[in-house]
Amino acid sequence: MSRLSRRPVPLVAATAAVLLAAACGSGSGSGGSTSSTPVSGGSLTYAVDTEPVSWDIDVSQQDITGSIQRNVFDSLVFQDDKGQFHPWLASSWTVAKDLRTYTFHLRKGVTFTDGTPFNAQAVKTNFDRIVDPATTSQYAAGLLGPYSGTKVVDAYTVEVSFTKAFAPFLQAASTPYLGFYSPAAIAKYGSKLGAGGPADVGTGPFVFSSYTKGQSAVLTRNPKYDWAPATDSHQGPAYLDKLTYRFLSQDSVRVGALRSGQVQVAKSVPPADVKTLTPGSGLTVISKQAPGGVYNLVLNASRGPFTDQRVREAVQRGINVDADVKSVYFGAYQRAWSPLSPATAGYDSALTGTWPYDPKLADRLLDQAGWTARDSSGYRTKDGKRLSLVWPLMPQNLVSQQHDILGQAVQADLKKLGIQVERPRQDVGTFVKQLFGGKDDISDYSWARADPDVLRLYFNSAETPAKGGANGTFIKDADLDAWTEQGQTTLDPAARATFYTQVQKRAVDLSLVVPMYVVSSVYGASTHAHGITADANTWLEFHDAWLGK
Amino acid sequence: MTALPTLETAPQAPADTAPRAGRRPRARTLLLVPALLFLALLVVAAAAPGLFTGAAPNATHPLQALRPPGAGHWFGTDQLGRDLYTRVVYGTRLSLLLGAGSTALSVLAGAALGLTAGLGGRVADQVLMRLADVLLALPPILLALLAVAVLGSGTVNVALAIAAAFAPGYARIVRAETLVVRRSGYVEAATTLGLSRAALIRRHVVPNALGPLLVLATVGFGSSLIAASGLSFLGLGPQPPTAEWGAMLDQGRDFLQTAWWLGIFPGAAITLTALVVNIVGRQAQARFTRRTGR
Amino acid sequence: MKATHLLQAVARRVAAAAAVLLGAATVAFAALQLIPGDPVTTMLGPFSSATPEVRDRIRAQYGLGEPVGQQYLHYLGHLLRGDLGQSYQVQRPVGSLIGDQLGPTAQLALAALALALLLALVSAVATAGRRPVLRGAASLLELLTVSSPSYWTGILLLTAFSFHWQLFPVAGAQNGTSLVLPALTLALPMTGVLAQVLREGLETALHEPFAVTARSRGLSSTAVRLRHALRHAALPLVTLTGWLAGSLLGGAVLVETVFGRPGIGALILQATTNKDMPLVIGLVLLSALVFVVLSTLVDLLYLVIDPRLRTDQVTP
Amino acid sequence: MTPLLTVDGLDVSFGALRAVRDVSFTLDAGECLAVVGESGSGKSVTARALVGLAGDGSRVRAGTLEFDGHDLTRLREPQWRGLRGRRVGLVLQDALSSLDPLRTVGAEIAEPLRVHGVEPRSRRADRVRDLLADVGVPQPQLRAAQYPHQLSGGLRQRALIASAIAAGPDLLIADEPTTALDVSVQAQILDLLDRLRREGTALLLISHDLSVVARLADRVAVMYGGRIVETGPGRRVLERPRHPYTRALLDAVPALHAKGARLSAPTVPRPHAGRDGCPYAHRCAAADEACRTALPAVTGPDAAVCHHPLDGEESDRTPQKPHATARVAVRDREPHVEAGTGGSPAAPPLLEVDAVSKGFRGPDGAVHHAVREVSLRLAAGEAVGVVGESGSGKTTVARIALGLVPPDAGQVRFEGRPWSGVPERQRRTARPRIQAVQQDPLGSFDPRYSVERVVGEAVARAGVRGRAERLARAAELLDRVGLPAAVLGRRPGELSGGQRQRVALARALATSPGVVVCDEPVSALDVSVQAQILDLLADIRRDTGVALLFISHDLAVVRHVSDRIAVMKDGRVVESGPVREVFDAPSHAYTRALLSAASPLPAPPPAPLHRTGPA
Repeated sequence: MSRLSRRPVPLVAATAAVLLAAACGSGSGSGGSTSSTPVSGGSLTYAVDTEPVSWDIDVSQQDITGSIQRNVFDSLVFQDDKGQFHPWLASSWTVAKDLRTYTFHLRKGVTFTDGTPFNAQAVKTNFDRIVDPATTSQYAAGLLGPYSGTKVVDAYTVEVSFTKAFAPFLQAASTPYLGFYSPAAIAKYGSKLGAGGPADVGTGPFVFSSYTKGQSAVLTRNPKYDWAPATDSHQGPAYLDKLTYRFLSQDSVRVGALRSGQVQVAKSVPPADVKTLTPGSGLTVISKQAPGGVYNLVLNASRGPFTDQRVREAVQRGINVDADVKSVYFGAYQRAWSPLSPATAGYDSALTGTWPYDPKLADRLLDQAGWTARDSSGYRTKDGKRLSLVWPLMPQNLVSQQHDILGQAVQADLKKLGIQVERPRQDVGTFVKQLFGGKDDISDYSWARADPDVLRLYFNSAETPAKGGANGTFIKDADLDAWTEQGQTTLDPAARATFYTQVQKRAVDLSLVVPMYVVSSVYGASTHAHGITADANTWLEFHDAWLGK
Repeated sequence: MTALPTLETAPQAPADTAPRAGRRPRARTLLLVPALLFLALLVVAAAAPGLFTGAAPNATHPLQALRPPGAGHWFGTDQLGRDLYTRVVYGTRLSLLLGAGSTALSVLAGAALGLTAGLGGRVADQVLMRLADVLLALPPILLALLAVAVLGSGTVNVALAIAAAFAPGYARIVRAETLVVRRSGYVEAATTLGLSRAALIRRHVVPNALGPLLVLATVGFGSSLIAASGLSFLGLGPQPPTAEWGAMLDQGRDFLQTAWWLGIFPGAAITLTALVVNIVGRQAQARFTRRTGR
Repeated sequence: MKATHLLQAVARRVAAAAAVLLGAATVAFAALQLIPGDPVTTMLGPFSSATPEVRDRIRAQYGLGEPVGQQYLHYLGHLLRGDLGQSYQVQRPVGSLIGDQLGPTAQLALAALALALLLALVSAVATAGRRPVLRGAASLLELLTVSSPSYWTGILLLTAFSFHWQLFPVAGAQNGTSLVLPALTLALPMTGVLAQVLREGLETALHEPFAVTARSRGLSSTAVRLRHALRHAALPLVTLTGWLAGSLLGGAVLVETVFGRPGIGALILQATTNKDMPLVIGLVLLSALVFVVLSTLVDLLYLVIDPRLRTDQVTP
Repeated sequence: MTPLLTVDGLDVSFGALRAVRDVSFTLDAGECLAVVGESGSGKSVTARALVGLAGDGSRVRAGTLEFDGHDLTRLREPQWRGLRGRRVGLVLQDALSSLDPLRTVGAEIAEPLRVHGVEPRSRRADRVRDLLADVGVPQPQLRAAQYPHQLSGGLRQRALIASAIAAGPDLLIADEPTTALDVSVQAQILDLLDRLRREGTALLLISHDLSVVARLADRVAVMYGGRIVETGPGRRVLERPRHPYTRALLDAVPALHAKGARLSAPTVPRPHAGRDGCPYAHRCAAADEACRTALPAVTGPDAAVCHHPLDGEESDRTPQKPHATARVAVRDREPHVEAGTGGSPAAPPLLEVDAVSKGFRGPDGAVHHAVREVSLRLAAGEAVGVVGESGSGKTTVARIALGLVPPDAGQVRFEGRPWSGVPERQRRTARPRIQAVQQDPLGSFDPRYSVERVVGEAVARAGVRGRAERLARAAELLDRVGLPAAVLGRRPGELSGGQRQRVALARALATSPGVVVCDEPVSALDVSVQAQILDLLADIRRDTGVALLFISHDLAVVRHVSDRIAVMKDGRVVESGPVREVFDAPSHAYTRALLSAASPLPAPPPAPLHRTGPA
């Protein structure tokens, strides 16, 4: 069941951006109205849909771990949702020309909640722990990339070095996965940090007070907190006394809890419920588009009928994306025109409206491609072979219910054109084998990343799924390869925008993808909860949150 | 899922009074005819759903999405504007097939294993029954989930999984029944007539040992149906957009507060079907008990 | 029963329990071997970019390269030491994973069991041997509960009592009130079966000569039910309850899903859908253990209830 | 003096079924009234109606139903409860199921004391002990703490009586108190009841066996079809029955008749009577139109409700003269039944059972020796009876003889060839020549089979080919056992007990066997049906010359059928010989005890017996 175990899956879930960030982005979070003056105190309960497997930020690769621990752990720098970096635990920094050394000047007077000071040694202890193989880091070590070491220059100055140029480091340093444990806690608890609870000592606005497995995690205010990023709307300690996370995996249950007032905020509100969350009901919606790749149907151009571009185009034009997305998601998600999210730099808004639903065109294209005959079930055939496409369902624990239903809408659209879509259920092993081997005709995924470089993963011929990429099109196109590689080599935003705009256009023109909708994080909140905003990762921030009457 | 144990033991009238007729509550008998009629209707719907609805089960009409029940759409429409009544009708086939198929499979397997254990030697008996012990120690749904893990999901595999989960229970019953029959007076009487062992087994042991099983299977059908829909409900069933009640219920679950009909009707279909099957099964059991005096 | 007989009986019981557990472990291990695909791929998930070296290291770490026989022996060896191994998916010891989830499920199962017994008792005692209309109505109601899939009952209850009337909290395992609806959902189908067996048992007992004898001593009809018939009806009930209690673990899979509760049921579903075999084996063993414990309890209860089983000698 | 109990015009119906119709009688303190009738006659319903427990769905009406001045028809449930146990005690048959098996004997006996508050809690244990001692249970302290299954049948029945009389009732209703008991124990229980009566308790005794209760009862009421058809003093009814039914009932008792005499009247189907007619009319030879339309008025306390009473006619009971000759003294060691008197002396024995023994392992691991060194011989055309109480090993002997159970020691020969110790394959061809009739015929029929298939299977075994031929032969066999061919299409479950036994007999005869082993073939039947079956067996023996091995616990039945007899006790044959010799001059103490206990005549209490082992 999809909603039971939402494991982190980079392809479908929103993970932190790892590459260079550039400006841009749209759709900022709309918290509850902030018309009145914030008041301190109160307890807020937030229902999330997943529960961390490990709470250790140095170990876990999970979205949920980062998003909760964000409240407990601060980072060196802060990235706003336009992709710009601001001082946080580091009051300033310099980057060497060769992008191999980063020097941070740390803020003074910051203390961990166990009373020990935050200093250069703490940074070194934490980073060194991450790269230690004994830590078995699943994600943070990757964020440190070609890390070679940290040098304590003085008590409040550190130098982080890499064996080769490592541009993404600032962005990485802004994530909670490179946040800081109290060295005393690391010494004392070590591998037990993953169990959560008071052992997890950080510098953040909240203290991790308790954790009940399967039920809830309770954070309480850090009264000494006085080092929030300047972009926050207030300095000093958080307003809330207590912040409780409850783990409610069932959509209906989570929304029900929100509606009945058991929780004040709920993550991942199902689209069907979005329109019912009205201020009249005392509830509101916080929605934020995720950067990166939108939810695309990826057409495998290397195999079967899809080797013929006319068939791909017929599919692209024969799916009523507008109507399907609207009816499945009730307007909660915006339909997509480009494989790239509008919240990403380099998004090509010119693609909007360029490939509208046109079943007549699709029919003509299929006729031209030679799929003219029909069999008894009404499907097109050529040389006695039915026009049939395989689009496996992801293993049920990875697929979301709505994708399943959206898929049924697509099936119905294509059936009208005489195309059969088969959706076998596969176990993980078979699924992976088929996907890696390019044996599927259609695959479907989004890929969250705050950088247009994500397009390289989608369309560069080297980035096959078997190699950790996302190129399910299996296309080998010289232009796409060249542009996606050139985009990596420059930091000039204008130049990058040119490359990536070309990529988007070409991908759509070659009908390699059918962009469906822009992935958004949708939260429901009580109108009494104020000051809640979504950050660049689309995670909710609670430092500024307060409860009104 | 709960398999119904044999519940029918005719209450005994005080010795000598003998007014047994009329002791049985009439409610069940009263319900038998409607239950049979409904069952017949279900079978017809499974065989020829087109008789009950003119619409196509998978035709989407995005403009008519989530219409509440009313004229035109008796059970309302789903997210994609598909007519729910049509989907429930078309779902009959697969839901019944899943229930009937898995019951048939489990009964066949159970009968084969039970007879082998009951008629084979000590070794066969010991090996099979210890295995049955182990399998019976696990909840059927766990066995079914395990079987799905091994076999993969999908319609046929779900049926196999349910069959695997219920077969040990049937095997046990058949084996016990076989032993009872082997020691029965009529087998002894047939032995006394000098019938060969093969004839004894063929004519008396097998039919009598399997008799109660067939009746139990009627009731077991209800359990299989519920269990199979349960696996569909958990997302392990047939591939979309196939209409199947459990899968439809699963989809409807997200709309409890916005479109209640999506959850109500498929669930009601499962319940009602299980109910009529159980009513018929109980009657069959009661009749069987009365007829054979067991 | 003589002491030696008692010892023998205990020894037999322990041996049988061990056999069932060993069998369960073996069945689970066999299932593990039958799972298609590379366990390492299963372990890492479809989107892992792990290199072949990493995969080999993992394979070695779990001993997956060894011959099957050797793996089996190792596996049994670990089991004997109480080591259930590490979950593939979560990378935590299976024992602690299960231990963490046992509490909520035990709560749910016990509450459901108690509720089911109570409801069944009330229904059966009140209607056994009464007017056919009453009896038929109760019987139909029970048949209905038996025929309602728990995943549907749960949804209905949730919609009515939590969403609509807001009488009970929607979710979680926070406190007593949040237990009511899931426990009721799990209890209802059981109630139907139990009440039917109990009623049949009561009616059988009430028509036994000893019940007539008891009435002839001046006992009221209710007193006969409670003092005499109930104990007789309890015998089949105990067996059935034991069996149903074992299947509660299975029922929890669906109920915990519907109500979004944590617990063993949710774990079973996760483990099987993720093919997290060490965890699956752990859960299989847990189920078998529960079964063994329950059947022992049932046998003991039988001894307590039925003196005929305690002694089999006529002492002239 | 007003009687303790007055019943006038009692009617009990279950829906449309009128179980008891217009029953009237009175009972005084210290008096014993026996109500006698076969199953379905309404006697038990009558008894239970007197304590307000006629059963679910019953409707009780009566002109007068008065107990010690209380109008029972007006009692409400709480008042009934005050009466039950306190003023009226009820004893049912089969104490094993009439005492709650899950409670101690003491708790059961104490229950009326507790319910009626007769004794304070502290003194109940003492009282229970006294009661047990009073009804003749040794070691009362120990027994009170035991459970019913730990007691022998006789002790159980005593305990049940103790619980019924615990609160000192004035009236004791005993419904078939001795039916499930062995004859010797039966006598003791009757004596206990007799003593209670003499001590002043009114006794209403319900029984199907006229001969058993007649010796105890001051008066007898014979019931048939829900009506009392005759009442009168016990001895008078026994010796000069006035109602044809009573007469038939007495005629059917084998013990009262010469060996070989016909026990049943010829069965000529007659039309059933109307609603108000005589219920016995369809079985009565004297019935005419008057009988079918209305019953005569009841003429008094000693009368038959009959248009054609058999006034003053003696029952054709022939007194038995003792024979002191030719008896075979039997030592325990080598009890042989000599070949003999019934069959041709020269004929080689068909079936020889030679010193067979058989033991079974009990659940506790101990071996129970069911049969020890038993030898029997059966010649062609001969009938040998094996008699003994339950548990004496008779059935095991029958099964060994049938080749169904291999003996541990000794051997069996059939038709001169080894029958035991050979593979089943070798026995198979001879099996059709030795057939069986079981006590429970229903259990011996495949529940899926119709009568046609049941008999047809045996007919096919006899080599009859072709469906039509088999059908014809089956019909012929049914005719032979007195069943119409219409029965062929029915299932055994739909037949009455007597009809089932006839079908079993037809099947046994289908293969024209030389030997039929009958294991308690009539013990589950009402006495009049039993009579018919015994007559039928006699006819068949005469017509076909088949040899019978006849096993029964009922001495009279065995005597009636057999040429020679073997008495079994604890797995051994303790005495054997020609039937007349054994009966007239029993040599073994056990045989004598059996004989005296089974005596149908009012007789002095028998000498105390040693217990004969677990029932």
